[in-house]
Amino acid sequence: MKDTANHYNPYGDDKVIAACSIFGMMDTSGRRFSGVDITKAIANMHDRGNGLGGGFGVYGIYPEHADHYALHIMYEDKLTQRDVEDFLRDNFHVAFAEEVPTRRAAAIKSPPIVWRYFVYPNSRRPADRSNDDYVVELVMKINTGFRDACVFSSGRNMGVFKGVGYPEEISEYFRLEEYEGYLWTAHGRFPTNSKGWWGGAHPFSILDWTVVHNGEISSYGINRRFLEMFGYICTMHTDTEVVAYAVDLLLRRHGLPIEAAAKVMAPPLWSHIDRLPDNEQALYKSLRQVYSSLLLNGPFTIIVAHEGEMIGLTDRIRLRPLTAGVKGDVLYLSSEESAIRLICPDLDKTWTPMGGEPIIGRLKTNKEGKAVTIEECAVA
Amino acid sequence: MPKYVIIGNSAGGIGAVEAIRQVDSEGPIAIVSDEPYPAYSRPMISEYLSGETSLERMLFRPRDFYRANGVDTIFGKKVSGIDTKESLVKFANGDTLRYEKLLVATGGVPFVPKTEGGDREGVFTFTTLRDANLISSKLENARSAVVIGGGLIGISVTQALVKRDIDVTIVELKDRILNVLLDEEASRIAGQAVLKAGVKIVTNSTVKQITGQPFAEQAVRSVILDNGDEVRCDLVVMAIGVMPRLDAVADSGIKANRGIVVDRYMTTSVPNVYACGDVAEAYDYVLGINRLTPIWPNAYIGGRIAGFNMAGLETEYAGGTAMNSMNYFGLAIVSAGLVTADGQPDCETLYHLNSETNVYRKVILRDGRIVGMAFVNDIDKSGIVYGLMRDGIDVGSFKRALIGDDFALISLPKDLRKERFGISLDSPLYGDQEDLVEELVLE
Amino acid sequence: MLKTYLPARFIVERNASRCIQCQVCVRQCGFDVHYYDEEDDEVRARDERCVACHRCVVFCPTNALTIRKNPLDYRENFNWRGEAIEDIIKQSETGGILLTGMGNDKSYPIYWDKLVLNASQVTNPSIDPLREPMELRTYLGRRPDKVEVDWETGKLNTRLTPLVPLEVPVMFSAISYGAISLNVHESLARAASEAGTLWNTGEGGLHKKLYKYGSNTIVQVASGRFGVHPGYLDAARVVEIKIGQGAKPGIGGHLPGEKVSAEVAATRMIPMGTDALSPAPHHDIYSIEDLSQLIYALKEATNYTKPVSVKIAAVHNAAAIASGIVRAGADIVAIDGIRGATGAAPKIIRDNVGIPIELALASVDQRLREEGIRNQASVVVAGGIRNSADVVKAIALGADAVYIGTAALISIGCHVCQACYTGRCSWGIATTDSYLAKRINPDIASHRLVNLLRAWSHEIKEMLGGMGVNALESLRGNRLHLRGVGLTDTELEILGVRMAGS
Amino acid sequence: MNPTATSIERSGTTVKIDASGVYYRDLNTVLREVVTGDVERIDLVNICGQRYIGTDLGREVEINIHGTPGNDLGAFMDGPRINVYGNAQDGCGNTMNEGEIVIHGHAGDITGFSMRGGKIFIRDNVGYRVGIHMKQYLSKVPSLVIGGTAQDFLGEYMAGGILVVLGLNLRAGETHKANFIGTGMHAGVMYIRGSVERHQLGKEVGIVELNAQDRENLDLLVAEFANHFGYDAKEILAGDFIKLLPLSLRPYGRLYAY
Amino acid sequence: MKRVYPREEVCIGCRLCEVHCKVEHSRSKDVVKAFKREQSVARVRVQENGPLSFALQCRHCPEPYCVYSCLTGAMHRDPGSGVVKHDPDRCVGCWTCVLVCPFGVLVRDVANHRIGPKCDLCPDRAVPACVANCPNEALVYAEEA
Repeated sequence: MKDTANHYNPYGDDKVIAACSIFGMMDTSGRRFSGVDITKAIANMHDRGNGLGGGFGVYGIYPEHADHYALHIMYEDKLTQRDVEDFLRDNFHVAFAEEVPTRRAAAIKSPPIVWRYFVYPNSRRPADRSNDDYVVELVMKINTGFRDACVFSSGRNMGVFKGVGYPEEISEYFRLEEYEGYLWTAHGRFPTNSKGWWGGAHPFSILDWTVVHNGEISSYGINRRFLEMFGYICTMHTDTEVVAYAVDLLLRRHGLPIEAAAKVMAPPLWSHIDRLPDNEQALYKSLRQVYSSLLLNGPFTIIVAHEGEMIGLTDRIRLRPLTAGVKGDVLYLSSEESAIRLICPDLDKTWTPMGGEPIIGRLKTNKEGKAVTIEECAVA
Repeated sequence: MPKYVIIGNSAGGIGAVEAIRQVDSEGPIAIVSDEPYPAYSRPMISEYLSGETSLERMLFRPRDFYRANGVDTIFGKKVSGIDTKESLVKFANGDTLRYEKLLVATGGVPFVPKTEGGDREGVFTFTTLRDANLISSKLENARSAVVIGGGLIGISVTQALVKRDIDVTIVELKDRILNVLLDEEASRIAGQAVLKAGVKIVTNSTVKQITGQPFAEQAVRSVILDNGDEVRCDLVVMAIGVMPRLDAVADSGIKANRGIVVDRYMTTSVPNVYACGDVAEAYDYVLGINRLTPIWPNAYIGGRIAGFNMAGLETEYAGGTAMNSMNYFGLAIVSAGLVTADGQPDCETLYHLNSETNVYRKVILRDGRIVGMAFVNDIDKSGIVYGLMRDGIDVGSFKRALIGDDFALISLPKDLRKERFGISLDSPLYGDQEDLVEELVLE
Repeated sequence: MLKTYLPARFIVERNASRCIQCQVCVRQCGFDVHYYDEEDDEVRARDERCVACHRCVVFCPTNALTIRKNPLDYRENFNWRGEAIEDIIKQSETGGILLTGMGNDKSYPIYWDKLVLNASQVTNPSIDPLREPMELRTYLGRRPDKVEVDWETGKLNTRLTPLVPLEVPVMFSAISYGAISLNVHESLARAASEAGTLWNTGEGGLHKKLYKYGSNTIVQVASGRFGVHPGYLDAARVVEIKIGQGAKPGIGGHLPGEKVSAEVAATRMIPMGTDALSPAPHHDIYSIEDLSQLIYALKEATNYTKPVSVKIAAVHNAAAIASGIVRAGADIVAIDGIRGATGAAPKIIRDNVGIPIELALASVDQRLREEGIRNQASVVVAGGIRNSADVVKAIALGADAVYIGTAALISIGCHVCQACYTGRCSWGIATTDSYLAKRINPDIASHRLVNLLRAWSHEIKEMLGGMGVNALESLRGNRLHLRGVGLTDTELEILGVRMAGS
Repeated sequence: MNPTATSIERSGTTVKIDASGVYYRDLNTVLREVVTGDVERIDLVNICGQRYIGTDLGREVEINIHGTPGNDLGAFMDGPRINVYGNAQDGCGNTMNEGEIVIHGHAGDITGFSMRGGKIFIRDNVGYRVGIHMKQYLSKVPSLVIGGTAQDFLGEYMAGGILVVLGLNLRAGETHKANFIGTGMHAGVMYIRGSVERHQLGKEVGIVELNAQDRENLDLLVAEFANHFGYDAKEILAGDFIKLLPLSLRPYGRLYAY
Repeated sequence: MKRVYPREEVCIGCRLCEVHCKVEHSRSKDVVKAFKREQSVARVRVQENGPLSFALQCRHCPEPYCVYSCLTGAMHRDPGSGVVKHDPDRCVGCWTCVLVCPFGVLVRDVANHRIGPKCDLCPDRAVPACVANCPNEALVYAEEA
């Protein structure tokens, strides 16, 4: 099924165009909660999708395997599964493996076989390669080397669940009410062709980075060619994929803070930069000049998440909607406010960010042990 | 016995004949006139006198008109009275003629004031072909003439005389010529044209006496004005005006003031007796009263209305008003209705004067309706204005256009234009476009 | 600037022995080419203003006029040809975007001319349409996948969404009042009513007096939302969301203020004299789910009584976009190809953006079929349809119906001089100037349009008869009745037709 | 969802509808049904995301919405008066023809897009492109009053109507944040209370002093605004207003070569 | 009787009606000769006011005041056809008809002291030349409107 020419993008379109509803919620205190609320919320935006894609990203769900990379892999057939599992055993230490539990759901048609593997790089990892780089490389290998397999989740203590159907149907199928995480993202999709492929649903993910996206990135062609210089192989023929890789490149590999990465993807207009004080001007100019090919042009709203952090960002002229809400420690991001209100009627605060201004939620005690409030993060 | 008897063989009589024949193709008609000729155009006696037209061309209708319309002509016979009880027309020679329906269209007679020497040879009036012939015969040996009266008759005879190389002096009682027909401005322009033709005009004067030749007392030598001035002349034309010719109806019981009173159906106070033309006091739609309007078109139209009613087709006379067209001394002047707004309440006067070209246009409005008009020189579109006046159209919304250089039918508002074309609102020809011109104004 | 460097494009030739100085040409020219010199009692021409619309030629009572292309040749240069040179001169003299009117006039291949139709010989009979039944009726709209009937009672359980019948599968393209005169709108409306087809208001609203033709009217909802209000939507038979136009994909429109007359203003419901600016996008549609939102807003506003059409320009991803449009709830997808016309478009856009309609149609129809959703919407194509053969070929490629714009305008007088954007159309078509607009008499123009459709109907029937089918639906999407000549394998593959002879 | 399952309570001329879990299409069908007859007021409770409320009702009726209505609230609306006790989402008043929308909270992007009649009052902030392409024709002059502040492209392409931004939630010395205010504006008028920098304005608009007519416009609209949300109109009107007007009715008249 | 009615909504002001009227009333009936040799006169005239225009000729009024007012009988109505005709030989140019023509269509021929040629509804044709040759059907020959 990875033969994209025949499966996911059978018509050889430049990119598959899709639009959607997106939702994210995060308890910055780290408290974990089930997928019930987010399922209700995303389902409230049913009409933004067309039943050809739904998915969720959850953080903090595998505390018992927190040190292992949790690979979620979908297979078209058992034969492929055996080949891929051989490949996994060759390159990783596989701590635990099981089929991802599902329940029969009427709306879900011909689902693939979905397994999860908790793995750690074995001795085959070259010394000059970090664990993360090694995982990325092998994920790319599986995704390009095995016709009917797809790794769609590869981070630690997190997981992506997605498929063809409305998001509430996917949630029901994957029994998401049984998982608990401190950060959930969700997506309802409206692709313009019917060859719904489970791998084509959102979130798109590499390592623990997940991206859900609403909009169409008109600059996709150049974004993709730029990322290909850095070894990312765009197999999905979708503009969302480049966002995931761009985030991985900028944040993980180039070490930019999220605020700076946001200014790469949604840079201020030159007329705005020209008015900035000199030092800021130099910074913004450099970012825009160096990463001009990562300007995500065209309408988009994305929710990017990784361990301990959730970022909402719209394009620089806010062509797609994003509403934020806060209740206590919980940050909500949504295409529509009503979806938030459905699960939290008495928000402390709701607002819509300016275009290109990220809204960031971080665990109050993050990896560096620094306490951060949502309020501070929200004002970029 | 004729069913219809018409006394008078001019515009009114002919109008009546033509109307009767539209309704009744058979009822016998007799037309009576003391003149011996078929109907001719009286206003054209000026052209006749000047030699510009012939008797043949003056005929108002083709020679076979009477035969073709089945009209019995009793010409050259003077009517002496009417017996309305017996429905008889009485002739001077004692003959009588019974009628069922009678039209009195006897016209007018010239008004000749009593003047010392007024009975001399060479003193003429100017209303009939006979007058023109008499004057014409005098002109062989004449060099100069005095015309008493600067009205329409005076000017028309003056033009004929000028064309016959006669030096003319006009003596006018008032301060300007054509004062009954024209306002001061138009009158001034007309006066200039008359003077330019070599005519002398003496205003504010009357003729006190007409003197005779020293050795031929009966022949005119000069006139003495009321200020004592003497004007030499070989002939005098009395052109002061006409009065209704009422002799036929005297003692008939037919009610008359200055003229015979008729209602809107041209009926007199006596049943089956109608009157029209210069002899009748008919309805004037401008003034809203009955009065004398002794002009040719009104006579014809009045006769026509009378004819319809005589033949049994009840038809109301819309009324007429004073109206004149002049083409003398190279000047075109038309006027109708009120001459000035002086003394008229609630009137508004709009005018345009080009002092270089002497183009002059004037309209007088009351309540948005036209009650008077005068156009000098550029008269081509005056008929539209006259039509609006006759039909009592409210012109308030476009009144300024009436006197504009570009005035034409196109200047009227769309609805009115269409109405005048006879295109009804529900006709497919009406069109449902917005008024193009109004749109332009908005822009 | 003192002097333009542009030579006249056309030369006006006047045969002096025929010219009677009647000045009909002077009055008929919308561009003030002809003028009368009173002193010399002679009519002359300012050649440099001539756009070769031929109004004067046609109206000259003595046939004294001819318009010729200026034979002046630039130095031969395949790259720097006259047009390229003159465009640069114009822009250097004004600093502005070059405007043009009508459709793309460049030499892109016209695939209609490389497709040939089939006819029956021996193995099956052709049909004589003059005496035997021949059905052209077409229904536009969304159809369910299957018919459900309660066979016990015979009751039809399938509730069809509103479908709109066409007696001839040719509709009149969207041309807004403002770009063209009200008389042209009226002519199109009347002709559509008489011929049993639909006309399209374009994005400039519907004049009050044309509401009576509502049942044959497609009303457009475009980015400018001009004249869009509940009454307008209620008046229509079909509501069309205009996303794009073949002549200017991705471009908005500016109806200049001077064309916004009192009547145009009333119809668009904007003040007189202000520019009517149609933004490039609908500002409530930045994504496919927004389109869906607007489609359903319009369905809600009309209580689901009318099909909603979505019109797009044929662009690279037309197939995917069309698929999305159908999924977004549209009942009709209208696609306008690169040869689609316009009243005014930047020349550079018109001549360079978009793809030919034949290719777009073939791929859209194919995509919708592959996805099993072809029945969910009708496909209408536009952009340079010139004759009934183009119509038949479009239908064989998969269209339900076509739109004609330029052909309709030619029928009522247009000579395709491409000067629509000036608003000075001598034929009174592409103008709101009252003086010029009167030149279209709706009585005459609607009659000519009906004649055109009648003639095409006859021809379509002849072609169908030749193919041995007596209902248009048997041709629809039936690409076996098409063969290609002079096409590459790729072109044949995209068109989904076989090479002639195979 | 079956519309008959919707809970509908009638009392006199008021109808109360509990919309929890009701799909928008069913809700709007119910609204079309109940709006007939002598119903003057409809209270909608537990609204959460239902779209197109107020569309195709075509008459004056009061609709009170408790909750968060969905996108395109009052799209193509022609008559109703809507009060929202909560926030509104995107597209509120889209191409609205007549009627009134009062939002006791904030509203999203393109509020009042292409509206050609009626009034919208918003207590708090609004999103991007608010008042975009508002129009007017003769007596149909739409008004849009925003109590808080707005985001970018406020009044873009504005082709008519009156847009008022009161900035009531700005702190002393704080300027409005929106950029590209009135870009492409070619008719209508905008009044802004509080300050904006020149670079925040589109190049098609100019700042002018308010005249008596402007004051009259403001007095009326601010009075209505204050009345809806319990403010003191005088206090609001005492603030400094600027007026934005298009520099040309033909902003792109010189863009083309011929 | 049939009259010519203008449709100003679609009159385009081309004046081809005038051209064809001249030709119809020329000796040669040849358009070039009619103009170049004969100086024939058009009896229909197009009026223009901004964008508005229409062709106007004698209306042959049901109540022809020109006939009623004519001092000489030159202006007369043909009893059979109802056409209002003008006999130039009998006309003396008093202009009374000008004053009473509610359409202002009568044209003075000052030099010849008479009214110029007027519309005769083209007695030799079934449809008057102006109507037959109007390119936009802006003239209609009809019984009543």
